[in-house]
Amino acid sequence: MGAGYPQCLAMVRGFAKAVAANRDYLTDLDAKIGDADHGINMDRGMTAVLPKVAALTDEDISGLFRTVAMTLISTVGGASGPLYGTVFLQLSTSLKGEVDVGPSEWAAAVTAAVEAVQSRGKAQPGDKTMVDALLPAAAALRQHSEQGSSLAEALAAATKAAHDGMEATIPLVARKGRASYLGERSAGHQDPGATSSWLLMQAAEEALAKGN
Amino acid sequence: MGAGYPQCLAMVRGFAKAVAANRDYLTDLDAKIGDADHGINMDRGMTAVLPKVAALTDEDISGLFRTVAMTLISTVGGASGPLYGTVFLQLSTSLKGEVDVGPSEWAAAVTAAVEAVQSRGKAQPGDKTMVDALLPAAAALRQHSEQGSSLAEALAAATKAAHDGMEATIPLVARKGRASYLGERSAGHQDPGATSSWLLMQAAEEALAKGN
Amino acid sequence: MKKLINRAEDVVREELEGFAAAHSDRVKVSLDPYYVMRADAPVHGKVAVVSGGGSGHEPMHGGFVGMGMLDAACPGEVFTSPTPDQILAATKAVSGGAGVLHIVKNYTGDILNFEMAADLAKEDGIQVEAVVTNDDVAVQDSLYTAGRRGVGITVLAEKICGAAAEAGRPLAEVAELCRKVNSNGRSMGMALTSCTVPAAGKPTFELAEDEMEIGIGIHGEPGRERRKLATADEIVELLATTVVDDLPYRSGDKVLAFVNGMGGTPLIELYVAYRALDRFLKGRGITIERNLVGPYITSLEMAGMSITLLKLDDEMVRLWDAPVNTPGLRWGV
Amino acid sequence: MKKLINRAEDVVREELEGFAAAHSDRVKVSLDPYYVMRADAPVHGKVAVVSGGGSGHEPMHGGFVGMGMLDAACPGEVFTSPTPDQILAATKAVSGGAGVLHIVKNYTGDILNFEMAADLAKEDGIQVEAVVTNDDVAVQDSLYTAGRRGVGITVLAEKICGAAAEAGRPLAEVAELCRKVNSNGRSMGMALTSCTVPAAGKPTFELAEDEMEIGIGIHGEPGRERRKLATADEIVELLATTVVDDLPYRSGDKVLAFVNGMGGTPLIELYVAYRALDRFLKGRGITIERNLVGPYITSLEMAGMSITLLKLDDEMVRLWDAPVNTPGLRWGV
Ligand SMILES: Nc1ncnc2c1ncn2[C@@H]1O[C@H](COP(=O)(O)OP(=O)(O)O)[C@@H](O)[C@H]1O
Ligand SMILES: Nc1ncnc2c1ncn2[C@@H]1O[C@H](COP(=O)(O)OP(=O)(O)O)[C@@H](O)[C@H]1O
Ligand SMILES: [Mg+2]
Ligand SMILES: [Mg+2]
Ligand SMILES: [Mg+2]
Ligand SMILES: [Mg+2]
Repeated sequence: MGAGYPQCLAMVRGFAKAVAANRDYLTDLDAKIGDADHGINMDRGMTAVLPKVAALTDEDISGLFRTVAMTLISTVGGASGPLYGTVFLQLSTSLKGEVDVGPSEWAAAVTAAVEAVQSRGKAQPGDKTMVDALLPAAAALRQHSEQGSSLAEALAAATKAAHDGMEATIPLVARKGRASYLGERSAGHQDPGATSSWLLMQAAEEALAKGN
Repeated sequence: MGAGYPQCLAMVRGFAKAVAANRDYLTDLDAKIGDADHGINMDRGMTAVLPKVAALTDEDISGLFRTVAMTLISTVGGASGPLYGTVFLQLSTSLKGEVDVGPSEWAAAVTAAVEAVQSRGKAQPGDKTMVDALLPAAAALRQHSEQGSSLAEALAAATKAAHDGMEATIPLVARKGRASYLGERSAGHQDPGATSSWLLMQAAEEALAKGN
Repeated sequence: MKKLINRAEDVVREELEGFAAAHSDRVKVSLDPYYVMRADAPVHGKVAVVSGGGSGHEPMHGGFVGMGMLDAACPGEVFTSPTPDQILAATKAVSGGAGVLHIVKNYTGDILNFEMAADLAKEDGIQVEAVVTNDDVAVQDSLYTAGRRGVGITVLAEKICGAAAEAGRPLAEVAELCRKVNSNGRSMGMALTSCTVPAAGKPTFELAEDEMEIGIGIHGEPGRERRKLATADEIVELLATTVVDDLPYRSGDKVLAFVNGMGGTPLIELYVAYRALDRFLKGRGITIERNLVGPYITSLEMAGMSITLLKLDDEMVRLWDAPVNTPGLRWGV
Repeated sequence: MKKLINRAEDVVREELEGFAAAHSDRVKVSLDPYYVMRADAPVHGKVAVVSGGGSGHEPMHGGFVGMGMLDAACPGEVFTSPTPDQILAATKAVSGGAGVLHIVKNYTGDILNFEMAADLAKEDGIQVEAVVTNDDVAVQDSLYTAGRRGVGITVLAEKICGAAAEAGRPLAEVAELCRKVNSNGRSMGMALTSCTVPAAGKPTFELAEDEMEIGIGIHGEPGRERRKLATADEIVELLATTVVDDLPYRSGDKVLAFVNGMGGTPLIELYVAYRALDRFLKGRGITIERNLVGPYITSLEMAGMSITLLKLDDEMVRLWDAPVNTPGLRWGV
């Protein structure tokens, strides 16, 4: 048994909570190599998401993620608004009609989401962006789904992979986004977007695993 | 025997030196109750005076003080420019044709100078201005000249009176000049213009007394 | 001290040289002595309007020289009134035979230096009238003090009187108009941070992170009182109440509302303040007919703002709207 | 944090409300979603010019809305690009049937949001062309990065393209002109102090009393390098050399020289810098045909400046001189 609508809703709420709790942390990371707003941006967006998803009546996973996407796109701005909007829009598309999200559906959806982010933002792995957390997470999900792991195992591996990917951004020189303007000076700092992407994977783990 | 041209020139130079040495002190006093420029203003003026008086060829005391006056008027600006200009212009007028300045000449000249300052600036004693240093100095000079004191004695008394007058400005509430805008908040601070006037009296004592 | 300058003693001269280089289409700059004048001065048969004061308040006054506003401006050293020879030279240079109006802010130094210059100009046969602006309600006005300071109203008086002079009005009328503008204007300012006089090298005063100075002057002179930091709405209410109650401005009055930045405050904050002022005045039944928002009479890099209100009549509105072409204010041409 | 604001989260809305109250003669402001447009928009048959970006750079962009410049501007949150729905709503509101030009500064967020909006507008049958400005030579341009940032040239492009649109030129020409302006423009900036994003509540970076940041962005992004404080002449020489050598600008070239204040730097310092730039360019045989000195693309209360040069041809000069009537730039009308 995979995750249903309540678990997906809990994941969205959990991500909002994690972003709020880490608002200053994400902003401080962005101050180092960006413009000191990533936590503020994400928190504004996820705070706007909460009443929107609370108002949803039909328990449709795809519709839920579409609402998150549209709300992020119209409230976040910056680079992360369209990019996280793209993540959730792709989750919505991939999970159309889905009521029970198992390891393989989630692996496929996250894989498609990170591909959509790459096609929009043109970031390659190693460019020091959210892609560096999302790509390894998607790979871990695919691997565990192929191995036949449980959803809980797959989600835990994805969080760990996102975390490692996030930490691996520290030595990188940014080649996309605002941090790329810094050139060599961007090395030595953790990417804020990769950090929020890790929080997203963690929220997925905590909420979706409960569906098992 | 009173003071001659060399002593008057030395007094001007001594005043320039004292102002330069006390530039920051006078400016700090002005920062407290004014606009933080009195030392800068006076130093700019007296620095401009030095080459002007060095270039004078005929040893005329009145001409010397007139040159000081015109230079201060055209370089100092602010309240102190016209007021110190007035002081030296009146010294020049009072000492017209004078070659040997004794106690009575100096007493009369300083008295006329402070009267001219009052007529230009409308300050009464106790208004917390340079008048509070100059008026007692003039009174001391007159008293000693009437008593028949030596020039040295008269000048020393004038410096002392100016110093007491200067210190007496501390508790006063300013009623003229920029400090008056402060109202009660001007009390507790020494007036910068009274302080530079004390320096002037001190420069006179040190230089003119040598003429005896 | 962090400033984009070279040597402190060269700031005024270098600023004037930069200003001259940037605006030679509209102004001429004399460096000895310092003054700025209209490129087409003297305008024969026109009253010339001359102002001046310490530097550090840019764009005032040099930035207001040009068609429809000032004929000349005399910049002193930073925060130090100009000297009589500057004012005399400027007065002579722009005198077009119809007399010269001196607009003088009420500071002892400005008054004394302009007085001396006017005396000398009169000796040279130039008719001079001086009008003193004194709109700052932060300062108690009293017979026994130097009175109120001249601040924001000076900008408005220069615009309105400049337009009147441009329209060919005689000296007595332009001077009378200047007195009318001044007596219908009131201002009050505040500071979040101090300014630093370049030659002094350190801040004129110290304010804690949670303090502000209410009733600040434009030279970093201490204000009426030091207070705990408040919101923009509270600050505007405090300043505007004092200003409105002083004249007083009454329900039904039409005003020009001028929200001025002190030099270090960005426009975004001035509009937040303007919003508060707009609401405040609506609440009092006072109509904003015209407005001006921006840094026009500054205090070096001080952060803070001031509010000036001018009660308008139709003539003032017409003259305010008249064309003006200066580096600091321009419209209609 | 010392600012004239109420709550940090209300700054943009309140600024827009103040702006609307102050300039209702020339602009209309939508608060949901946020955008500023010309009071007379849509102008039928005219190409509409739309820009936008994070707030905190005032007067850019909202202050440049009006006859002869922008038809609409979309302000995001402070330093955060606007969202597609704002841009779409503004684009629709000002579309006069002749197409819409989006002028977009080169930041990932701006590009992505404007792209999404353009896609949606095209679905609605509106012809949209987007031109990206990227004039900041502080940043290495490379195929493998986000490229150079868009800064000061954006202001000049908005003026020149706004004039071309006003003159009735078709979308393709106005867009081509915008690309030409951008490719003939180069900029570089520096900061003496940091700015503080209201919602962050503390300075974005820390600079010691004797340090400056060279190559700063307009969002407080760290620059190319941190250096010991230098004189205005040295700073201008450093910035101008990098700018001039990049295009390069050559002896005989005619330029528009734009000395921009970052928000906390007073005009007196900008003129000291302009003087240095004027001398520097003379030394290189480059003629300043037009200039702009003041805070036009700011970074909240940051102290600092930037230099932008635009190599001019006769067409650009004519369009620069054409009448413009916006709260932030006005002449000829
Ligand atoms: N082209 C891109 N592709 C993927 N992620 C990107 C790209 N550009 C930026 N990002 C991500 O966005 C994050 C910054 O988001 P945020 O600070 O909210 O936006 P902005 O940079 O507009 O201020 C970066 O840390 C990075 O992870
Ligand atoms: N009306 C006046 N009469 C006499 N002295 C005055 C008067 N006004 C000001 N002063 C003196 O001038 C001093 C200030 O000089 P200064 O700082 O150089 O000029 P400003 O006040 O224009 O900045 C005061 O400390 C005071 O002693
Ligand atoms: Mg950011
Ligand atoms: Mg002083
Ligand atoms: Mg002074
Ligand atoms: Mg941002």
